[in-house]
Amino acid sequence: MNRITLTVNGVRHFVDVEDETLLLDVLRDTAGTTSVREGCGVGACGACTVLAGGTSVSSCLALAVRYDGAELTTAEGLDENDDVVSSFVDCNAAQCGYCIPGFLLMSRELLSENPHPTGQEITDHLEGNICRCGTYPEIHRAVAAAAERRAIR
Amino acid sequence: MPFLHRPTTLAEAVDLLSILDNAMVYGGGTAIQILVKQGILHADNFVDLALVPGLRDIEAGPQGVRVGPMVSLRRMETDERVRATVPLAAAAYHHVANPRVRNTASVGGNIAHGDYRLDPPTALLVLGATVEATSVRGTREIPVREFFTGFQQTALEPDELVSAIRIPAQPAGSGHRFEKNSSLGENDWPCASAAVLVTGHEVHIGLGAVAPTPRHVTFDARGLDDQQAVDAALEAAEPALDPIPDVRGGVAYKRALARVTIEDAVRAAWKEHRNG
Amino acid sequence: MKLASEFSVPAAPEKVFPLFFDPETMRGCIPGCERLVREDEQTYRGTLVNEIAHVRFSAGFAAVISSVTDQPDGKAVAAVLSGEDRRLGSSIKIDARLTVRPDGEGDSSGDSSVVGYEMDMALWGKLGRLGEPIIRRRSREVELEFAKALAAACGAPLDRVEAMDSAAKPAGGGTLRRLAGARPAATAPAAGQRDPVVELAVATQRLAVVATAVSLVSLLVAVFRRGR
Amino acid sequence: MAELREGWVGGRRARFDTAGRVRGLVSHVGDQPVGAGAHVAVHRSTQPHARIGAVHTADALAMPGVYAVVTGAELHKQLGDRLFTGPAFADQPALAYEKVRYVGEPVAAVLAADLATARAAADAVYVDYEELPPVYDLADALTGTAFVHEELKPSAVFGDLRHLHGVRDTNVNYTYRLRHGDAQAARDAGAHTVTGEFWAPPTHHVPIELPCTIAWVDAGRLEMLTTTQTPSYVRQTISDLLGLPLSRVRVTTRPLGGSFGAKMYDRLEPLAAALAWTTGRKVRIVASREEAFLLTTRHGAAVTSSLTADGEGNLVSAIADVRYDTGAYADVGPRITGKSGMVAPGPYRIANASVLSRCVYTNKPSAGPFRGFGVPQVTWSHESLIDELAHELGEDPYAFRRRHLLREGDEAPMGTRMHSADFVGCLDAVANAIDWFSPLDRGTGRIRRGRGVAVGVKAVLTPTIANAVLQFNQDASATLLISTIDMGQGSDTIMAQVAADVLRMDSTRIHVVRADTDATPYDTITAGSRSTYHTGNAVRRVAEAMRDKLIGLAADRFGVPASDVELTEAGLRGGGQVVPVTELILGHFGARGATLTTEANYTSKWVPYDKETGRSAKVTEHWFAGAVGVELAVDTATGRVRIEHLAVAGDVGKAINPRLVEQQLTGAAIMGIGHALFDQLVLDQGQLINGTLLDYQLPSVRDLPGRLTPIIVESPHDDGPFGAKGVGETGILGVAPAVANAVRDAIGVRITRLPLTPESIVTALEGNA
Repeated sequence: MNRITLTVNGVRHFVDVEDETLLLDVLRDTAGTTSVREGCGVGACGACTVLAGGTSVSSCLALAVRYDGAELTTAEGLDENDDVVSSFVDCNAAQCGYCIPGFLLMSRELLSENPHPTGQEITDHLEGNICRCGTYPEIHRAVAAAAERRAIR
Repeated sequence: MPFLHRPTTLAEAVDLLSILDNAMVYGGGTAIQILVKQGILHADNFVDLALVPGLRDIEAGPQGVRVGPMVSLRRMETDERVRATVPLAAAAYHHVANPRVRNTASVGGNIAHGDYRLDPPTALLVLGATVEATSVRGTREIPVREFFTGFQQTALEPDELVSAIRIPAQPAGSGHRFEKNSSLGENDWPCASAAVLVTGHEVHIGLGAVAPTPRHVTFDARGLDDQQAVDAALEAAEPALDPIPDVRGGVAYKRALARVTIEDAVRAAWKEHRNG
Repeated sequence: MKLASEFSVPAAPEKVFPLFFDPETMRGCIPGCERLVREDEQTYRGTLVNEIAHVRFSAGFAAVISSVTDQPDGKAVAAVLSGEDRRLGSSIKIDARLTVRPDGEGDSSGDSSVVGYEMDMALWGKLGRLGEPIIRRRSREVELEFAKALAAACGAPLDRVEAMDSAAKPAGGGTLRRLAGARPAATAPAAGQRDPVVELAVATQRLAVVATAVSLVSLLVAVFRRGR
Repeated sequence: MAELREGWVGGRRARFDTAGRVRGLVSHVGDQPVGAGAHVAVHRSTQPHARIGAVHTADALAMPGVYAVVTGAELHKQLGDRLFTGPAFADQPALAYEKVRYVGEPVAAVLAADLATARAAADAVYVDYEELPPVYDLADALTGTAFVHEELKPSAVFGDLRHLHGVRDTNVNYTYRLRHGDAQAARDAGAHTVTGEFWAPPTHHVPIELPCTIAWVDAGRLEMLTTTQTPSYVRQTISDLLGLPLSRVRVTTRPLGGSFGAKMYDRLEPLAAALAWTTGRKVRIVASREEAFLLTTRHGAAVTSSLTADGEGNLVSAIADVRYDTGAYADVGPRITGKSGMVAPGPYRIANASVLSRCVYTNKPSAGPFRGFGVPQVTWSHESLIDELAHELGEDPYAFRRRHLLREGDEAPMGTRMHSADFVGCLDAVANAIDWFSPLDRGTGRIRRGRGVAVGVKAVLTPTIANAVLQFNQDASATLLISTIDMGQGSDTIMAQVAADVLRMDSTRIHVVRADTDATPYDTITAGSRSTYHTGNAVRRVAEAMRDKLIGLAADRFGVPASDVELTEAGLRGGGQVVPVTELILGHFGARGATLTTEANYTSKWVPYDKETGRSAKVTEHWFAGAVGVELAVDTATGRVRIEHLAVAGDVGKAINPRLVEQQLTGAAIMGIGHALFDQLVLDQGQLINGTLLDYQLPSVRDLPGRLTPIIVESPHDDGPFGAKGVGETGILGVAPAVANAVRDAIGVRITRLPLTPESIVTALEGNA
């Protein structure tokens, strides 16, 4: 058993975890951030995406002990007025919505690295996330719209 | 899951590898976690390199880059020095899986996996990279061209870990191209990939997914025009094509796709070399 | 999954056949075969154990002969093999057909046989989910191991056994004639042509190749040991 | 005012709680804690067809944290043959009993303190099997002598299956026959016949939310929270399984993270209920992704068919032999076989038609409902055939279709008339969108371009039942109780729009209660695109009843006849007076927070198929009509298809919310692109070999067409709520054939097996060369 500290959306959690405990389970069961979801268990769908220090991670493949001391952001941690969140909402970029928190965080990561992505760059960055409802056109538009909003500010 | 050891020095890490039963190096952990979940990985011990200092360093100079094993694939595609010194490698790393996997997966783990479908080995073969393998017995250098010994088998001994990869700088004026073709979804594993480097006198080709191991072929390009270069490339590559049939395609299709991939990559690299 | 191939053994069929009477020889030829006994006329049981890269794989298996056929140029036998690895939650079942005939081409001295096999292999459970590419790839390596062991058991000179290895290098063609993907031909049991001695011999041989296929399973487990 | 109208019928208001969905704040079944409950893992069969011998559970039971290991035999001892459930046949046991019928079938269930322990213990169970001959495919099943089930066991629900009871020595569990005229004679006499052997492989829904069921016993009642599209059905099944009155079973739900047919009928629920009931423990079962692949699939289907024209190009004969591979358990396969078999000739005026449609057992994971309910598989056949016939006659494939499409009032081959099914409008719309008649740069080198269209027809599930209860609150908000499940399609939103339109109120003030069989009324299922029409009608009626009630109260208050009172945005108006709704109800009850309640029902009726001809004067309540147009490029070297423009049109009668309708059309089209190009379950001798998302192919953002154009066609239905019909499936019907027709146009090769992988295209080109 290992005692680790995780800062999730600004709140510090002190958690006892086994070696094999996955970050996904800590986020859901201890931090209560249930926007982080298991969809495939093999890092292929992106529903379990979390930002660790701003970098996207598949929490279903990540050992929690390795994130001791990390600053984690989940979709719950983003403000409703955040440019990316509001662009997703305005572009109607959610149907069932189950996968959308993952897309949201990938989009955040992209725009923080590349404030003016091309359409191809948006596609490249979202390639590893699956939306089975087929909301890709709206999501794509939302990321472009968020970039524009940020540029205006 | 096996017992997780978290050494804080390289010496401690190789000590652990030498004394533990059924030990496996835990790098980025992406491939390992998948196998753990599938219930078919039966290592008893993991030696996690995350806490060992210095393994995330990228050193760059005019001769090339030296990359620590825990450098993420993502950094290989985004690091300006890597992009400037070995752009073909940066291009190949860029094509692995998706950004999230590339954030986590490590350069050392990627090559040690030895999988025939991975993208980076194609570029490393072409560029003549060297793997530094470290154990309690010391450090030895393994040319990447001698590293892949069989289907998911490498020249690493069980007690060795990849302590660095050295990639010589791409020659000035060379042309390069990484091409990847999937056969099902666009974002699927490659069905054929090719990294090509065209220098003043020779062409190097690294091939992924077209044989049980990543393959390297080269030929003398002096005096050839672009079509002759393509023909020579296909002729040189022919003996290396030994695809494994699976749901992504039969042998005949995979060979055909490999040839198209090689041709496209050689043409593009050739053009860049000529224009460069 | 269908697997088919044939390989040459540097010994005449008359020399190869008697070896199949000897379970001890077969046990030595089949990669990972620890036990091999004949239970009755049609049924054989064995155990495959493999320790490669620290992984210990253990599967009990049974083989049941379904037909033996004399053909103009050799012998053919069909058998069904099934095995199970409980720890890995996996079962295997193979419908297989094996042929042995004199090698008409190549060796001018005539002391050469061609062993051919066609297998329809079902792999169920955890290992079955892994898909076929790994098994297909492994089948070549296991086949080579078996062929070399068989050649050695035939008393082939060491240099010829080693030569098989180099000849079998990828894309080499030569000794290993890969016919992966070929469909097995129908085998009609030929009544009245049965020769108990030959039957046993060929059956055991059949068993050997079938068992070779089972040992693929152990080898592919080993594959994952090396994954990083 | 304009904002108010955005929330009424025809308005484009956003879904409920889009902001919450985006940030992941909508909670799902898997998010609910189970406290001290048991986590369940399942030990699965490693044989495709075998008799179960001993089930060895001692090792598993000895593991710390394991509470119990339960086998099918133990459940059967307690529940008897009630253990077998299913929507059409009572053939599927919650845990295998006596026999296993597919690789991966649940054989034993482990209850443990945590999921990891449960899974480890499930691995430690082992089973002795006596192998039985397996039935791997349709050919084995139809010609062989091995049978998946000893005898057919139709469920008690359907009278039309009763004659199948106890039938033995067959793998065909249901046969539908359509005979209209003499199709064979017409074919023999016809001038031009095209034929084909078509194959659409099994596929999987892969909703990203994994199936999860939590069940517990509360005061002698079985309660559950589950991921299902069919809470009313599940309640009935659990009631039958446990022998309890319906009042002692409660099924509750949360919004689904996608489903597409995957989470309906008997999935995890019978096992969860049986375990909770027999052990007394609260149990939670969640399927891993690999397990979810085994719970249900889309039917692989083979269609052998022909289409014949006479010398003038009139369609004179359509013949189809359709075989649906339903796997080890029938599930709803027999219904699919009938409903989809009857439209196998396509939406055309055809003088003679003959269809044989069969539902066939094999030793594979069971197949059930999937967006389109078996129709995409027959659309694949009829839209390829008519395209090929047009080519054969030298006619334009668009114009040839258009000439023969069924029009309003036409009787289709199966005997039912067309109404609110504007095939021509849909076809014209997609043809215009992709500039069908403009010159196309076909390419000369490696890249070749082509265009294709396809039309789809589907009948809505009939007969079905919908109920609605409305509570109008004194503060002029409302609570709508229906059992429709919102799984992304936006039903909660559009049902509120229907009610708000009738009640002239703000739709965001209407709360739609999540299905809970203790509270929300019976509704057949949320599936088959039926909810907008059926539940929408119930909602419209319940709102109208409420409007009448409010008008009645106002009439009393004003002292005028009800006919003189009108409900408006401002309140009730009549006799020169206006009273706000809030004041009216306050005045009526003399209490703040009081509620008025109304209820309503909508039930659709049908005329059963004629036993001899398979025809019916009213086989369905209404039709879905859709069309797809595609322009694409084929890389003839790699075989890869790039869709440059895909237009998808659907006749929805009337779009309650055009924004959501467009999203349903594009979402279905994207799913259809996967089916057209790469999406399939690969089984090798009964073993699924691509059952992880590392191998199974789903469309990603990279697979999007260059342009994707959804088009709403509105041909109002006389009986639909405001003329509306559903749309969830319309967009998917024609995608695969439209792509194949465009590939045919581009490279001159007709491919009849899905998916159109690059390998299949390269191989076909080589075969053609």
